[in-house]
Amino acid sequence: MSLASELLQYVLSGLTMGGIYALVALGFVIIHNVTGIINFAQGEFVMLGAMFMVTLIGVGAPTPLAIILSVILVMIVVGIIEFGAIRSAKKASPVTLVIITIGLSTAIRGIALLVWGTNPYKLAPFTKGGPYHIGGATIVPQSLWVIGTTAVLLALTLFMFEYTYWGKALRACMVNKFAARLMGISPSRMSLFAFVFSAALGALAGMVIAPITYVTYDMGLMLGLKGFVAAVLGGLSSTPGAVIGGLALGVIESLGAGLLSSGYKDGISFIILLLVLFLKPGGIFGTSGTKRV
Amino acid sequence: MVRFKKMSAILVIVLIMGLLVAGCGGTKTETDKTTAETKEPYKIGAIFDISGKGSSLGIPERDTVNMIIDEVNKAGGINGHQIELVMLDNESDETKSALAARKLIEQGVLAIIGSSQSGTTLSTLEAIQKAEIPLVSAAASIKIVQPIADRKWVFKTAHSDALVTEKIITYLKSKAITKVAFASMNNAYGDSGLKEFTAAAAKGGVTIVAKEKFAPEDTDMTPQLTNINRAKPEAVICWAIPPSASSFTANYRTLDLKMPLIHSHGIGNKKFIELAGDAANGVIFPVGKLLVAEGLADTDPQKAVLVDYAKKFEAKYGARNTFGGHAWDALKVVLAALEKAGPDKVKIRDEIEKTQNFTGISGVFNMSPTDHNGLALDSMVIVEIDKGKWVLAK
Amino acid sequence: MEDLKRRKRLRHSLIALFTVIIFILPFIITNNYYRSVLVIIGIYTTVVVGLCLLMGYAGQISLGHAGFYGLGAYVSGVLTSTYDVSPWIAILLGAVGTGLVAYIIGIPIFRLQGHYLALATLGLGLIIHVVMMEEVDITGGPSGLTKSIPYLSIGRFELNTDFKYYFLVWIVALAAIILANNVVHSRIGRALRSVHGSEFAAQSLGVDTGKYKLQVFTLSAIYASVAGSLYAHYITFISPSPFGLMTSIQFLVMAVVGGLASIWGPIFGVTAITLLTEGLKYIVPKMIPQAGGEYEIVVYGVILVIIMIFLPEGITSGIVNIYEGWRHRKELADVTSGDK
Amino acid sequence: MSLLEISNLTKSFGGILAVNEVSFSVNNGEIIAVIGPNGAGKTTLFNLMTGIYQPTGGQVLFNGNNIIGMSAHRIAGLGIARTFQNLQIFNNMTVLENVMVGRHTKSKTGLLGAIFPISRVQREEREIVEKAMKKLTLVGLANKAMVGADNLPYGRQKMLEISRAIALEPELLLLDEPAAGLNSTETRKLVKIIYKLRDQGVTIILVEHDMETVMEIADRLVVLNFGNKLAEGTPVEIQNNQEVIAAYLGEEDLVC
Repeated sequence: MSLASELLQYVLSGLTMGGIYALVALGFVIIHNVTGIINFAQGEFVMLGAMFMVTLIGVGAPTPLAIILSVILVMIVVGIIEFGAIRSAKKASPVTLVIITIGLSTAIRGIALLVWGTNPYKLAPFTKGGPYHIGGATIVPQSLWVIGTTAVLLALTLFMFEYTYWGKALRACMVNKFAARLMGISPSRMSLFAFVFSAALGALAGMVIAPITYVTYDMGLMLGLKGFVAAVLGGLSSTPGAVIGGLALGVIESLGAGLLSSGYKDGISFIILLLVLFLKPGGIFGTSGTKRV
Repeated sequence: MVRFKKMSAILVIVLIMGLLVAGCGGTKTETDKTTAETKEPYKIGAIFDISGKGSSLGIPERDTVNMIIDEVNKAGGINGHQIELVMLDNESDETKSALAARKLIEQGVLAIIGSSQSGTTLSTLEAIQKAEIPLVSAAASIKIVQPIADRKWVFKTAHSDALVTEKIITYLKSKAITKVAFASMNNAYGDSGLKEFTAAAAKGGVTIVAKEKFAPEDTDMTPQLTNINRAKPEAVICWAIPPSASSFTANYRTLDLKMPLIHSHGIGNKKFIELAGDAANGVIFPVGKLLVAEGLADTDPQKAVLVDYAKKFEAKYGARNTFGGHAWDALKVVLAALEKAGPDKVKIRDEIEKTQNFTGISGVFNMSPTDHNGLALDSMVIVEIDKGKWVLAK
Repeated sequence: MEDLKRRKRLRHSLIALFTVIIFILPFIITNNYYRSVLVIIGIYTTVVVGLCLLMGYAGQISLGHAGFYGLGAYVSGVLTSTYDVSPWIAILLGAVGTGLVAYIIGIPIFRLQGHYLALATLGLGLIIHVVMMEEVDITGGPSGLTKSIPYLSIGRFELNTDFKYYFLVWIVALAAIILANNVVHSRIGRALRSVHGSEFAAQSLGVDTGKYKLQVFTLSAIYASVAGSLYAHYITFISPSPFGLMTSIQFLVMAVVGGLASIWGPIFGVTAITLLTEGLKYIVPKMIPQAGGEYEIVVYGVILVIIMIFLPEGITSGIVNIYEGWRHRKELADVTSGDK
Repeated sequence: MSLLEISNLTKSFGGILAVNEVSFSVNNGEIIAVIGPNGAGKTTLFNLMTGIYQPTGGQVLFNGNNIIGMSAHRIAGLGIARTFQNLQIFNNMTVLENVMVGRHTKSKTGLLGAIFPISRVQREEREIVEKAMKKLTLVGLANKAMVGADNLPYGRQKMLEISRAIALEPELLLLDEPAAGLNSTETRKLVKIIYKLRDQGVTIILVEHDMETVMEIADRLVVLNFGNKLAEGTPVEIQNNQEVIAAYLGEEDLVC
């Protein structure tokens, strides 16, 4: 393999993982924008989506049905959680809410452990067919599914924010909660909507990545962390930022592992992250507003 | 004034908490004194990594131990004494493991088996050595039983990585392979393999042309494999457990690398094959004989024991794996010593050290004052995965 | 100011009383397991006191304190086991070294705000962890230190039992609490609290917020480092795994559950969380036989959520609020009526 | 030489000029009032002078030193104190503690001293309490010293902010609408305090809407309108300035 094709290989690998980080980051951003909460349970939504999918396929459901059902199931679970836990703590400080989401994530993980055990599960790729070779690099079809799904979901999210009533209401909530309430938009309904929407994004991310990564009860931990990093890297309030943050993180990790040191891979991506933050304290897409006294 | 009330409220709570802790201590010792009708039961402790990262080891170990204890007690116990098992989950956490050991010691167990992983075992040793209580670990690292001077009370039943690497080097030599790449999972397991293999390779005349690592939670090892491919090794050795070992293998096949792929004994469970699917075919790895028990020659001294354990375990808990076997060995060694020595910790330890020709799952154990593991090279076999099945490699 | 003096006296006598309780406790509790739980609580308390100072008074979240905790443990562990340095000097070197790292890294980090700062501390902790994993020649890599770490000793007196170690750990923890208490009730503590009240007003009164935040960050890192050293000499074996992100999160949870606004919060938070995890191990198998750690994790998570929903400011203020609910109302009435 | 010299001070927010080329100077011991309709840029002016905003252009000389580019806490250290239009009380502290923070620049205990309070530190602490109590006595809040600041009624919170600011013993005190929300008794009290401070040698700039009070106490007035300086002069001069009257009438129209 020539250096060029090796580089291409690193980038392609990075984009696949980056696509998943991006989807998780998108969930972080939507919830944060609407409710101000950093939802550390976001990774668990991904795990739940993948687990439901594995279970449904296991009992013989056809793939499209399994996808739809899993998304709906995760949305219902998250809806209940939002209603039960987040809403009753709305007035708590941000740190307290963070701890609540940590507690929720622990509980969800524990329940997953009870239901599905510690063993990893496997899911067949969506489409059959051998790996493709592009310029000396190799890519499996499922990676294309991941990248494609990321693109479609980003487009869908942007479309929703731009053109639908719910999307506009969400955006109104992001800009000014008080004014939104005056306009008859209920922030608590929006919070529910944000959580459920993020749950759907997370669930889809889990399903599309399952054939590549296997599904374990604790996969949400790592994905949640990486998604959080990607979200902050992208500015924490920008939807395209989250996606670019996720893709960038994936590619940096892959290049770090390939070109520098696979052991220091995570260290390298965090050093780059810190440098980005020091140079642009508001993230790549962040805006620093002027405070008013 | 407000603050005064605040402070006194806090103080009251502190007092209550203190009393609560003290109270727990009190009631605890009372319940310990439950007397058996006939003979007082022998109390044995176990610590396994039942939840957390090490759970794929800890769960079969727990199941195996429960199974044996049931069996032994139904058969009348040891010397007429029932066995009372106190099993604790250390959640794969070193600090909690250290606490668990102290808890067992306080409950007056005669011996302890566990933990499942090297780190969670090593963190208990301080308390074990001090309390002078025999411990038989199910974990791999050679550090658990060495330096022997500091490990008087500590034994282990899993194959040491040194033994496994030696087996691999012997295999490589038989195939005339001298240039290998080594990829390891970046945790204690992979690290120990890396260190031992580096040492063994230097001795055995094998050059390592590439060393790569991946995190246990990594799912894409393509970058590492790309680097390995560039170094053009004659074989690739991967030191990891599933799922990352499976991901590695799947990526390996996707990139269409042609060299033989050799894994470690960490893939000694069915899950590896399930996850890697077709990619697993052709993978070679050294492991205890349990996986290929039925295929062994009838003259093999272990065959009967292995087949029996495999049958019973699979009837109750699903596919066999070597980790349960480590717990089987640890518990059986302790029970055998207990039978000879009676409820005396010093004598139990001495008996464990004297274990000779003990036919276990991981091999035939011959312990000595300088060897607290007691396994020889012939306790392992090289296994190949063929059409999703384990077979003895030719 | 008589009132002020009385309060100070009260504060001091409370600390004195608490000290007495702490020193009596190991004589009442003869079970070594409970003593060892108390030792761990003492070690964690030291870390969390620093973290509370940082979060409650400087208003800065940290997701990287396990890194500092680990730095202390590793400096102590490596220097004493590999280089035969005196343990006490090693603890000191660990504290100074960790303080320096925190200070130098803190300069750019504290230019960040809110979630960005949280992420930066998370990254810092993670980088420290990666170094522990990768610098195999020094740290022994993921399998941990090769040689065992010696016990601490005072002259010939070796601190080799839970009972003896208990006193060392709690003397350090009490010192940590008292010194933190000093800081809270000093010019610096006031300045930090004022930043909490109104950052603009604080600045307009000459409070250099960045400087004090950085100083408290450094102090809290030193606390964590000392606690880490104590951990290393207690367990006598260390590997990177207890110093990862999960531990940082655990410290954070302890701090918030205990309550950030009081110097007593850490003791409550650490005790509650430690007793919860250890207690669940005892209770859950009694209620559900054959249950493993799975149930404990679920219950732990649920209880955590419930505590935070019902006591959003932590156990300490929760208790205090309930206790003096009526008093507060009365006081308020006094103030407003006195004004008319 | 004048104590404060502002020249061509400009601040724009995203293209909108909040303060445009404003220049004036303040002499030692003067009371200056800055007036103007809502949104004229008065508070922005204060924020520029105290380092909370960085200006787009111009300079501010305090005792001959350019303080532009300095951080807010350094400017405070030079001797400029202020109050806020929207109260910025430390609600998490007692009344006394609020004022004690005001002594920050006049004390020097560092982190080490805070950790280990040797006698010098304790002495300083006592001194801080004494001085803070004196300032509280000045505004009549001494008997509320131990009360949580958030429990004070609005008028008293305003007094608290003033006493906190003067605890800094500033050369220059900036008061942002000190009389807003006060009843007439309280306003009389405020005027007395301001005179007392002036007698102690403090130079005062205040932003105020209460024209009666302004005209009574100010030596000179600066009038701002849409970020521009409209006029400057004694109360009598301003009262007769046609432009000023027009600006104010315009605003009245808008309000109605």
